[in-house]
Parts: sequence; structure tokens; C-alpha cells
Amino acid sequence: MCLGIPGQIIEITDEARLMALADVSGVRREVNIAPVLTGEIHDLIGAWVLIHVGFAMALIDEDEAAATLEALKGLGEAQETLEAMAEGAKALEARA
Amino acid sequence: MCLGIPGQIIEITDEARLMALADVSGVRREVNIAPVLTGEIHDLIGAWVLIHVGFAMALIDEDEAAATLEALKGLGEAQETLEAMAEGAKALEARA
Amino acid sequence: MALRGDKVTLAHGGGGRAMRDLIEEVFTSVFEPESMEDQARLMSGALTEPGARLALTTDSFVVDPVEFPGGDIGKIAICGTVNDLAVGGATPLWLSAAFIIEEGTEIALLKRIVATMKVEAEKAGVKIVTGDTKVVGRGSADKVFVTTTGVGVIPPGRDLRAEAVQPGDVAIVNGVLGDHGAAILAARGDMALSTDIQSDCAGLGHLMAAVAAACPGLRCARDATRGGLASALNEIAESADVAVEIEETALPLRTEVKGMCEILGLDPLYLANEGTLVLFVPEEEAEAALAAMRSVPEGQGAVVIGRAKPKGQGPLVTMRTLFGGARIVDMLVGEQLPRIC
Amino acid sequence: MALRGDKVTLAHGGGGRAMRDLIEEVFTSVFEPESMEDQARLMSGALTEPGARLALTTDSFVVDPVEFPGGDIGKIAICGTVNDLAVGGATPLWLSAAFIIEEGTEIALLKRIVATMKVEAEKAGVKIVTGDTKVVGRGSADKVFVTTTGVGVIPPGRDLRAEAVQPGDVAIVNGVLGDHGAAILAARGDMALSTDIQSDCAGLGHLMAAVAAACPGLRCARDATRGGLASALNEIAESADVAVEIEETALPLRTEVKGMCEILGLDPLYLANEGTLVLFVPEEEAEAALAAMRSVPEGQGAVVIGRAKPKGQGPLVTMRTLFGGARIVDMLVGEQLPRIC
Amino acid sequence: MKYAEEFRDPKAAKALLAKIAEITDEIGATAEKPVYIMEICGGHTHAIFRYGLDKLTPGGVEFIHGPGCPVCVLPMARVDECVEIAERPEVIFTTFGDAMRVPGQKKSLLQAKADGADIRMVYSPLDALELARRNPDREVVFFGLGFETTTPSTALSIQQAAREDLTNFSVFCNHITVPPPIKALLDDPHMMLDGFVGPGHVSMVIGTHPYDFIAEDYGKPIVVAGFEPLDLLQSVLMVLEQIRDGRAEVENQYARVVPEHGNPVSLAAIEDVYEMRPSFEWRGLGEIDKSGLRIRDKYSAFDAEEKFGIGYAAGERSVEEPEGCACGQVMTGRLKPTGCPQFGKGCTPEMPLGALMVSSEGACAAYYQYGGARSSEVASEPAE
Amino acid sequence: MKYAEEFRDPKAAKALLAKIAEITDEIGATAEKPVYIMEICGGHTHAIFRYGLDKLTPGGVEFIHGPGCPVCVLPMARVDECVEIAERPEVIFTTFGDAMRVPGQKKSLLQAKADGADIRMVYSPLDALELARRNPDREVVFFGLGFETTTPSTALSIQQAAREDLTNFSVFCNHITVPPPIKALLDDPHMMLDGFVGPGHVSMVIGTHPYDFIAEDYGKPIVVAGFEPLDLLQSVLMVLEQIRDGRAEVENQYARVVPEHGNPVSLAAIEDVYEMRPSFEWRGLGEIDKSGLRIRDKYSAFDAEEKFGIGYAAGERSVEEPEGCACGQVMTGRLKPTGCPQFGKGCTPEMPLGALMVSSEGACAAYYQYGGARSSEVASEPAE
Ligand code: SF4
Ligand code: SF4
Ligand SMILES: [Mg+2]
Ligand SMILES: [Mg+2]
Ligand SMILES: [Mg+2]
Ligand SMILES: [Mg+2]
Ligand SMILES: [Mg+2]
Ligand SMILES: [Mg+2]
Ligand SMILES: [Mg+2]
Ligand SMILES: [Mg+2]
Ligand SMILES: [Mg+2]
Ligand SMILES: [Mg+2]
Repeated sequence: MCLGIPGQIIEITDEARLMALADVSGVRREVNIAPVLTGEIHDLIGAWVLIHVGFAMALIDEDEAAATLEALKGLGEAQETLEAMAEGAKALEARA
Repeated sequence: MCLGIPGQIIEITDEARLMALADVSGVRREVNIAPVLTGEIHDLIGAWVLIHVGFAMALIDEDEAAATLEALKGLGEAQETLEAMAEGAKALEARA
Repeated sequence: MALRGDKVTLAHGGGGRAMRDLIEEVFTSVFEPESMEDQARLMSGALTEPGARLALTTDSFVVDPVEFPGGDIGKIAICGTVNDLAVGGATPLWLSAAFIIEEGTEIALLKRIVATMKVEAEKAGVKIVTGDTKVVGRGSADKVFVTTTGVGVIPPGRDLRAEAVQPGDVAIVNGVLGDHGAAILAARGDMALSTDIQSDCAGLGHLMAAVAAACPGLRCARDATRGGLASALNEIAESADVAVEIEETALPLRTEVKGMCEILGLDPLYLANEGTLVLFVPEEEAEAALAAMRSVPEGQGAVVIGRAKPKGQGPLVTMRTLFGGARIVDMLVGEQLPRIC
Repeated sequence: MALRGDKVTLAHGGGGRAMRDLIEEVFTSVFEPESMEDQARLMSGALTEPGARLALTTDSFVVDPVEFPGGDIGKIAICGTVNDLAVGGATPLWLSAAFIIEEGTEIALLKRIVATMKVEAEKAGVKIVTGDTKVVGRGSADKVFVTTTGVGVIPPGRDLRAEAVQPGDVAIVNGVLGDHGAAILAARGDMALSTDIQSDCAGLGHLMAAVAAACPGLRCARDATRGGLASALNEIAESADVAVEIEETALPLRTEVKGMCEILGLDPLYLANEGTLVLFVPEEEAEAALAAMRSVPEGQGAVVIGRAKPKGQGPLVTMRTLFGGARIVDMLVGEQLPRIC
Repeated sequence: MKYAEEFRDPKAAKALLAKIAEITDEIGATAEKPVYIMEICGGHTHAIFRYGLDKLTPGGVEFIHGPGCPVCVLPMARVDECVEIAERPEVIFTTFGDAMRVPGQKKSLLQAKADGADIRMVYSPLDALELARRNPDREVVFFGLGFETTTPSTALSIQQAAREDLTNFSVFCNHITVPPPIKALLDDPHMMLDGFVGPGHVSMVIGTHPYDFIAEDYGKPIVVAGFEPLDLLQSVLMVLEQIRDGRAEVENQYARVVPEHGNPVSLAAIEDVYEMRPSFEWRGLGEIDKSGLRIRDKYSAFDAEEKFGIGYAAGERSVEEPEGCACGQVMTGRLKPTGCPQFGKGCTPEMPLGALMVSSEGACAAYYQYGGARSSEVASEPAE
Repeated sequence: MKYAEEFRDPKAAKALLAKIAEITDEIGATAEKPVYIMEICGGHTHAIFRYGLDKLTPGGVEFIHGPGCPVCVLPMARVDECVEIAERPEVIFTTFGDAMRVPGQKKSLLQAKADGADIRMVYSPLDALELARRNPDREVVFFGLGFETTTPSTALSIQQAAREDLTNFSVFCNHITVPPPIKALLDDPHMMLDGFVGPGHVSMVIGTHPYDFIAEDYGKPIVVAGFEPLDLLQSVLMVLEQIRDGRAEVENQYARVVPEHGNPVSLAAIEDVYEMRPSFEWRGLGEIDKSGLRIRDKYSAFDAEEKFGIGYAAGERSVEEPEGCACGQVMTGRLKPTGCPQFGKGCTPEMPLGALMVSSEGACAAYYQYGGARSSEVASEPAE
């Protein structure tokens, strides 16, 4: 349920109706930005939002995203180290 | 102008709206018979009428038609006699 | 897989399983093509004979209504393309059939159309070897359109061409004129006319084979479809650089067709036919042609209707009227419109 | 005779002079068929070679809109049929083209379409040798439908068949997936999306010729049109009685196409292509096939996407995901509908 | 077909033609100095060409094709108004097929249909009425076109609509009457007509007396004629006989269909529904007094002019004829179609410039299609 | 694609899977005695199958697919009502594509469209609004379907329509809310769930606190999750960690999108436009108290139920589920799709019997399409 995808606001198209152009990987669509409008409307240009059925439903929090990614990256590196060690162990075993 | 064709009334289809089925050489169409309705509506069955844009505009007068034809036929026969005589004359000439 | 529902939906055109089910249940189960492949692979001994040529012709069929007295769109789609091959002197061998189907069309209607196609193809001795279906939204087509493309082989030495017609050649039709056009006009219902006229829709391959066998000098033949006999004659006269004169009294016309033409102010020379052709033969082969035509059911009504004459400054096709007067039989301008004045 | 007015009226379909004028001005003056006759007569040396077979395929084209980024209905009508011939191993030679035109269609649009067809036919080395036009009333068609039927010759000894695919064979596509489907979706405007995606519409005859020359073991090829790559693979797997496994990471996809799929909840494996094919070759010929494909413009993006495996109890086509997980790549059910959940 | 085919007998035709030739000789008419006979009605023009009668009659008899084709005399401005009404989204515009191809300033109804207007050909105003019943949410407009033959059908249809309280049916009334243009022709100082073949189906409605002025005031013979070839030939013969005898009478060749006083039901319906306009514009003939009908106020609910504020009452409506068009001269008999500089060049049935080239009743179209145009080689001899 | 592709990194996935396996072992869960984790949201179900996550996670972790697909829980009676509205001639019925194939008693919307109803798929209620602006003579109805994620879009659209005084736009409101069915599931005595993956996009609107009752009242862990595969795996890991630690908390894995208290603008719009119905019917789950929304009286001009006298308020609306359909049991986790006697036989994506087979979010369709159905042979091993 509730297909939502990240997109970037690239242009305000209708200030009165709170409409803006969002870009998703080179695909553009007009979206309503009412839910994410907290300050000056033009400040939203460049912002990343989560889009659902033509509405920008949430601003994406870059710091939170970075933190999550950092944690996942850490896990990935730890995994690599583990695997390298396992490889090394195997290699040693094989040599033995 | 004013394409009109003879057809025969074969059935009364809507007494209230004065509609009847007319037959033109095996093609049938509902027509309005108001213009030719002088007496009992069902008496029109079998009548020959002149049809224009879906209306029976005139009753065809059989006697008048017969009279015209008679005259034309007379002409035709006279013509044949004339021609036969001409042929005969020619034949005679040729023989001569 | 049985089809869900009794009407075609857009899902049946989506390229997925619903489409495949439609194709299997409605089309290929009847036509039984050699395989499910999109491409037919064909070989016939006739093709490799030295001097033989391949004939290719195509027509889209869009008749409204799709079912009418005397046939349906499937029958026309087979006969029309078989006839286009046959009048060119080819032996019809293979047909492709492409269907454009309007969303909401009843599957039962499609099945009836396909059944007719099978029957007519068998009668004509042709095989439907490949096909296609597309589904379009409501209002983007009118129930179903069928495009058939026919492939045949022209035997070595046979060369029917309108250009071959010579002054003196005799023009023959195989039967009554205008039945198809009149039947469709009545079936459409716009003019609220009812008649028993049936479309003349018929395959003429066997008739053409009989004539070709009997008349080595056969010049050309043309089926008198859209635009009627008048258009067919004008096209031939133009190609051959001759004039053509037909006799009004010789034209075979059904009483009902005359009646409909009188009512609507139409000229039967321009009414469409789907099983009527006109052919030209040298005068000395006219009797042989008539006999050959009358030897098949579709040629029972064969009659001479006129002849080719040297071309002058005047009109290409003329008709001697009842009284010996002459009128031009020109190409139709647009389509023939019913008129009241 | 110059055409009166700038739109097609019913008069242009009536079989008379208006129709002939339309056909001459718009169609035959561009296609220059050998003659005005309805039937093309064809001969090619290739046909008479012992063992050669005739290939016949047909498709109706109904794309909405008829002009879209990267092409128009005329381009698809040529490329689609050329491709159907080519993927079957045939050398495309001749095409017929039948047009169903909606009343009110701009004649200028028809001329643009016909011009594209001429260009594409020349590129593909095929001749448009016969045709047909029909005009239907407003709302009985959507501007114009084109049905092309292609005739080609399969050289002696060539026998591309899905059934020939063996476990171990390699599946190769010639370029990115889903561009056509995505471009049409955007062009249609219903979803109010704008992108620079262009249809991949292209003729693949030269590519197929190159591969066939380079890979004597070439098993089969299929253009991934309606139903996309997923449908093409399922059909091949079913015919060949093998399983097929593709690699998610190997699939060539344009960023914008991915974006559109994310927005609309679509799967690019089911998006239509008009210039993308998948072919199977024995593993030892994979490099030769890739090199041959990359030698023509339409094959620049050629990559291996998977391989055939012995068939088991399970699904016919599977995809190894990014993570090494597996998912079934089934036939599409109906058409792919944009979804929000 | 009864009452039709009997009147196509070639033998009788031959006899009639012989008689006609005889009298033509008798009165000294020659190809150089012919008797000019106008067939008023387009239906007669059609029949003359259809059966090649012009070629069969002697050179001393010359047919002049009259203004009796309602499509041919329809001014361009009225076609424009039809298009304007038809292009309203709520309207289903219904018309006889005849009017579909007549050029307006910008487009014909056929072209308007191609552009998206909902235009339907019908055989009868009754069919338009039925469309109105079946489409209560649409406005069905019928294009009322034609002479007295056709006028009763729309009058009766309007009466029927009133009885049924149909609120979505109206008629765009362009009905015209035959006698006024004939009077206008007779008043023309260049007029050189010797006699008339009268429109039989018009007389079926109005009888023969409306033509009395032709004989009485202008001293010209007129014979009301049927539409089969023998009807026409017999009528021509009757006109020639009057000329020979120095008579000028209204005779009725078509007595099987035409009653002396016309059809009372039809006349009453016309009287009830319509009234005469002060004047009306004819293509090629200009404004003619009391020559066109409008719907009476009591039926204004069924009057498309009122409903859509369009038409004759709505001001500026005259449009200049296309340049180079000689329709007016042809229609008044001053020029043969082949004499028009546009004939067969700028004006053909495919691309008609003038209305006479549109309808198959139009003199120019008839010449082009059936004979005149490229007919120098059409041999014509009486049949054996 | 930023904020999406980073969360699909196979290396990190491998690490997460290793951790998951480790903890699964640690808590002694096995294929025979697994930990049952319900992903509430259909979007999560979709992602699990799309990436094959169910095959990659250890046997000791068993996903139970929750009722979070709005199409799947849509009762047949409501589809019938959609068809009834859509078949009115004045109506343009607009809907997300998802709802097109859901079977009603007699037909789906796709079939109704084939039968002639004017039904259009849109991407957004904004597109329906635009259709209403462009078709002032038609009634444009939008089928408002979905959970809290989608509810604000229709609320904001109705507010916009009110601002513009659009009189031809209305919403057929079938919006439902996530927490009540979860509570219903937790109250079920047969319930055997050990933890939840929470619907991230619902929480983007309503925040995380509406799930507090799951942890506080029922002692079950819940992690609000994003929709990329790493999001899902990390969330599963977090649930397992809570289980291992004996914690029951509401955690937020999807903090980049989900604010603790949701989106105030959206919440205000929902509050302004909608009110809770006393109860609402869910397919397979029956009536659930306070689980569906209706349009407030002040916006009744935009309420299709009011406009067409149709829908929940209009009386009889419950329709029996088709015979043999086990959707209810599947949706409550009591049965695997493959355990339904109809699965793959009487019920396939081509001819769905139950709603779970329709939407690609439905558990049965996902099993059929992506794995469960004929997947005995689909080998799955972690990627190198
Ligand atoms: S040829 Fe054309 S322009 Fe000339 S008079 Fe005839 S209709 Fe008018
Ligand atoms: S297989 Fe069909 S009937 Fe059975 S539970 Fe799934 S959706 Fe319902
Ligand atoms: Mg053809
Ligand atoms: Mg043909
Ligand atoms: Mg033909
Ligand atoms: Mg195809
Ligand atoms: Mg239709
Ligand atoms: Mg094909
Ligand atoms: Mg194809
Ligand atoms: Mg193909
Ligand atoms: Mg053709
Ligand atoms: Mg259209």
C-alpha cells in the first residue's frame, strides 16, 4: 500500500494552488506541496520530498537518511572484514 | 427536385400518428399518410400513393394513369405501323 | 483457460495471459495455424515453377453493421481478399488476418465472425496462416475491424492486366449488381428501410479459375466493390486507354435494389458489391467465358453488359440508355449520398 | 487533383474520385508502387532457391498518440513488421499497408506518417508494394490505424525456432528495456508526467542479418513488444520446454524509465519495446553474437541478461534479484495498470 | 415498379420523339434558332440527362435548366448558418443528404461533420423527430429545405412535435416557393423562353392554378409534368403543340398524381405552420419578394432561428458569391454551364465552386456527369 | 535514484541477513517453531516478494502478510456501488488503477468500462479535479480509496474544490484507518504474532504514536519501516532485537521520512474534511468499529454517497464473500495463501475469486506471481 517515492522540487508552478514541479529520475510531474509547506514557498526549490498520489507528503530528512546509511554502511564493512577473515582462514587451512 | 416514387400501402402501423407501411418494389418503409387520409384509415390498405421524404403526398389516380398510358400506347402502335410500312416500302424498293 | 466475462476488455489487449487466452479461445483454436509463432513459414510447389509470380494484396474491412443479411465482416474479409487475388489471376493460397477490437465487444460476436471466416476460407481453399489482435478503448473503433492480406501464386504465363483490354473486347458480369450496398444501407437502419435483400458476398476464386481455364485470351477482371461497377469500369478504361460502353437494358438488377435506389435517389452503378466482378474477354471467347462462369454457383447470373471501344476525346465510360440515349458513367465523386431532390 | 480541405471526410472513403485523389496525393505518390493495381506481383531470386521458404506476418498498429517522442505510428508499422520477419530468420522483402482513417483526421498528419514509412522502409530495405485505405466516421476509429503485412524469404537451412533453445543457451538483448512503453505512457498525458524518454522504435533487420551471419547456432529471437521482455521470455521458455533465468543486475534500464516505473508502480519487464529483441545463442557463440550486434547501430547496447536452464516443476522464467533472491517473472495477467498501492 | 416502368417504354418514346421532330419542323425551329423550353424542376433536369433526352430531341428544341433545385439556390450564408448551428455541442443536426456537400464560406456540412459536428443524414423529417424522442438530452435540429413538395412534411412534423410536447426538436426553415422566381425570370428583359415544363410534385401539393399567371399574364405555355421519361417527352410535345397552335395554357400531363387544386391536408398544414417572409435571398438570383417561408410565432418553440438566434432574422446574412461563378446566369438561362469560365476548371464536382455543381440536380453537375462536359463524343441515336 | 538506490546495497543486505540469522539462532527460532512477524502494509509485502527477502531470511523468521492493502480489504458491495455510480451516464468515474480489476458481484470496474461506463484511471485526485474543471457538464467522481497515507490527498482535493466552488466534483469515500484492524487482530484468540513491521508511509502522516497500544497494551514490538529492501531487513532485525531483549517498543527505522508526530497539514485536512464512521466493513475481517471515514456534513456537496444516494449510508450493503474463499483467514495470518483450497485453481490472477489475488499487493497474488505458487524450484542463495 501507499506507493511513495522520493523526488526533488525543481520549480513552483502555481503559488495560489500550491503546485510545484517535482523531478523523479528525470520524470517530472506537478505535485501539490501543501503538506510540506512550512515557510517561504520558493525555499522548497531543491528540497527532496516523498511523493504519493501527486502530493509531496513529507520532507526527506537528509541527516536522518545519512545516519541510517552510515549505520548500514558500517554493517556492510564489518561484513566484508568478516568475510575477508573467513577467506584468510580458509586459505590458511587450504595451505595447511 | 422533389424525388417522389409510387408505393403501395400494405399495413397501418400507428393509427394515432397516422403511420403506415408502404412497399416500393419489395422495400418497405413507414410513412405518414396524413395527406392522403380522407376516409377510414384502413381503407388505404392496398392504395397506391406517391411518396416523398416519408410522407404519402398523393393518391395515384388509376384511371388517369390508365388514360395516359392508353394514349402513349396508341402512339407507340401508330409508330410501329408507320415503321412496318416504311420497312415494307423499303423491301419493295429493294426488290425493284 | 476459460475467458472471464463475455466482453472484451482492455486487458485482452495487454500482451499478457488474458490476451493469449482470448487468442487461443477465439482465434487459433478455430484457425489452427501451424504453430503459435507470429510468423508463418510457407512453401508451395506452385511458387517454384519457373515464371510463377507471387501475388500480394491487402484490405481493411470496416463494415457497419458487422453482421448483416447475407454475411458478416468475417465473410467479407475472406471473400474480399480472395477475390482481389483471384481477379488478378492468382491462385489464392494463404491469408493473414489482423483484428482491431473495440473494448466491450461481445466475445460471442468474435466467435461468430471467426467461424464464418473458417467456413469461407475452406470454401475458397485458402489457409489463414498468421494473425494479430489489438484491443482499443470504447469509441476508438466500431466493434471490430479485420484486415486480411492475401498471398497467391500467379501461374507462369498468366498475365491479367487492365492494360490488356482492346477495343472490341466484351465486358461480362457474373450476376446482379448492388445487392451488397443495398443490403448494408438497409441493415444500417438510418433510413428505416426494410427489405429482404442479401449481400452478394461470395468468394470468386473458383469462378476465376474456371474462366481462366476456358479463356486463354482473358484480358482482366475486377471485383466491383467500393464505388461499384462504375468505378471498376472507369479504372479499367483508364488503364487500358479505351472507352467502354455498357447497355442499360443488359444490367442485371434485382427489383428490390431498383426500388431502394428510387427511394433514396441512388444509382445502382455505384453501389458496392462483394461477390460481383466484371471481366473483359476477346469477343470470340465471350461464349466460352459465359459458359465457364455459369458452371459455378457464383456465375449463374453471368451476362454480357457491354464492350470496349476505341478511346476518343469523350468520356471513358458511357451507358446506352433504354432509349438509345447515352449518358456518361463517370467515377463517383465522393461517396453516394441518399438524396430527396 | 489537389485535395479540397485539410481533413479527411467520409467522401474520401467512398470509392470514388475523392478517394482516388486521397490515395494518389497521400499514399501512392510517396510509396510509388509498381502500378495502381490492387495486387502486387512479386518475384525474387531468393524465393526460388531450393529450400527457401516464404515468411508471412501481420500486425495492426493502434498506438495512441499516433505521434510520440521517437516516432509515429508509421514508423512502428514498418519496424514492427520488419522485426517480426527478421526475428523469424527471414529477409524482409515486401510490405503491404492498410490504413483505417477516422473522419476528420488531418491530411497533413497522414502525409507525415507516410513520409516516415517511406524512410523506415528504405532503411530496412523493404518495399511497400500494395495497400488499402478505409475511412470511418468520427468516433469509429482513433485517427488512424495501420496494418502492415510483411513477406520475406527464409534462406535455405535457416530455422530459428523457440523450440530450439537448449539449457545453457545465453539470452542477449540488444539494448535498454521499456523505452517505448514509458514514452507512450508519458505522451498519452493521462498521468501528467513529462520526460525526455523516446521510443526505442527501430528496424532490426540488419541486426538480425549480422547475428545470423556471425552465429550459425543462433536458436531464436523475439522482439519484446506488447507484454515486454517478460512475455517474450515466457513464450520462448514455454515453446522450448526450458526454464530461463535472468539477472536483475544485468538488465539495461534507463534511469528515467526506472523513475517512471517507480512513480506508477510498474514493472519495466512488462513495458512494451519497439526496437528491442531478445535472442538465444549457444554459450560458445555468445561473444560472436554480442560483437555482431554491436556492429550495427541498433545493437550498441547489447548485453547478456540470462540463460536457459533445464525445466523443473517451478516457474518458467525467474529473475535473480540484486541480493541473489529469486522472483518469478510470470506472464502479465491483463494489461499493466498504474497503481498507487 | 408499377406507375413508373410503364412510363419508360422505348417504343412509345420513339413515337413521341417522332411527333416532337415533326412539330419542331412544322414551327420552323432549328438548332440555330431553337425553341427554348425551361424545365423548372431539378428533378426534370436530372431525368433529361439520366435518359439522354436532350440528345434524342431534335436540335430545334433546347432545354433551359431552371432554378428548381433547392440545393442550387441555397445561398452560401445559409450553409454557414447550418454549420454554426450544427457545431453547437448540444445539437444533433439532421439533413437530407443533398445538402451535405454544398460549399459554405468556410466549409460544407460534410466538412463540419469531419471536424466533429454531430450531423446525421435522414430520409425524412420524421426520422429527425424520432431522434429527438430518443435523445431527450440533445437538441435535434432539422434542416428544412425544399419547395412546396417538401414543405408539408416539415409542417406536419412540427405539428406532431407540438402534439407530443417535444421541447428538443426544431426546424431551421429555408423552404422556398416556385412561382416567385419564375415571375422574376419572366420579368427579366433578357428572357427568351418559349414555354415551360412545370414541376409535377410541387403541383401535387399546390395544384396547377398557381401557374395561371404564366399563361394569362405572360402568354407562355406550361405543362405540368411527371418525372418518367415518357412523361417528360409527352409534356415537351404538349408545349410544342401549344406553340404551334398559338395557345398559352396551363396543361396537366401528370393527372395521375396532380389534382387541379392540390392536396388540402398539405396546404392546411403549410398555412397553419408557416407564413411568407417579406423577401428571401436566392443564390444567383438575389432577393426575391415573398419567395420564402418562416415558422409562425405560434410555433416559435420549434423554430431554430428563434432558438439559436440565428438565420434570416439575425441581421447580416448575405455573402458574396465566389469570384468567377456564373451560377446566376446559368440559372436564368442566359448561359449554358459549359459557357461558364470556371466549368470543369475551377469548378468540378470534386471541388465545386458554385452550387450548381454540387447537387446531381444542378445543371452544371448534370452537364459534367451525364453529358455536357466531355460529351462531344457521346454518340446518341434512337434505339431500335 | 537518490534516497532509494542507496538502500538497495547487496553488501549491507548480506550483513543484515547475517545479523538476522545470528539473532534468530540466539532466540532459538526455527523453521518448525518460527518467529511470526507481520508486515502490516501491502507495500512491504510487495517489496518482500519483489526482492525475494522471504527466501533470504532464515527459516526461523516467518512473514505474515497483514491487512494493509486497501484493495484487498475492499468489500464486494463497495465495488458494486462504484459500478453503479460509474454507469450513470453523466458520470466520469475516476480511480487509481489498482481498483480496476477488483471483482464486484457482477463485474469489475474494468468490465463496467468495457460495457460503456466512462471510467478513467488517474494518478492523483488532482487529476480528477482537473477533469471536473474541464468537463463542467459532467459529474466527476473520484473513488477515494486507501489508508491514512492517501486520505490527506482527497481531503486537500475536496478543500480545493470547495475553494473553487466546483459543483461537479465529488469523492466516493472509502478511506480506512490502519490501527483498528491491528487491534482486532491482536484481540483474536488465535493470534500468534510476535512482532510487527509498521507501515512507514501511514506514519509519515500520523506519526508513530498511534501504534503505542501495540507495545504498551499488547506487549508486542513494532518497528515503523521504509520500503527499500535494506529498510525492511533492518526493521526485521530491530524487531528481532526487541524480542531477544524482551522489549516491546515502537521504534522508527524510517526516520528520514517519518516524523514522530506525523504531518500537521495533512492531519488538519483530514480532521477538517472527514469524520469517523461508527463502524465499517472490511473484506475478510467483517465490521470493525471506528475503522472508516466519511465526509463531514459541511462538505456534503462533495460527497458522492450523498449526491447519488448510494453507499454506506444507503442501507443494505453487505454481500457474501464468494464461496470457498479463504481471504479472511489468509489476511489474519491463520492460513498461508497456498493453504487456501482455491489458490491457483478456482482463484488465479486471471480470474480472481478473492481480492487478495487481484492487487499485486495482495498476499495471494504476490505468492502466485513472485514465489509461493510454483516456487518449489526457485533456488535462492545469497548473492556473492
Ligand atoms: S461551372 Fe460552377 S461556377 Fe460556373 S456556373 Fe456552374 S456551378 Fe457556377
Ligand atoms: S487464493 Fe483467492 S480465494 Fe483463496 S485466499 Fe487467496 S484470494 Fe482468497
Ligand atoms: Mg486489396
Ligand atoms: Mg478489395
Ligand atoms: Mg478489388
Ligand atoms: Mg501481432
Ligand atoms: Mg461503437
Ligand atoms: Mg505479427
Ligand atoms: Mg509484432
Ligand atoms: Mg513479434
Ligand atoms: Mg482495397
Ligand atoms: Mg477520436
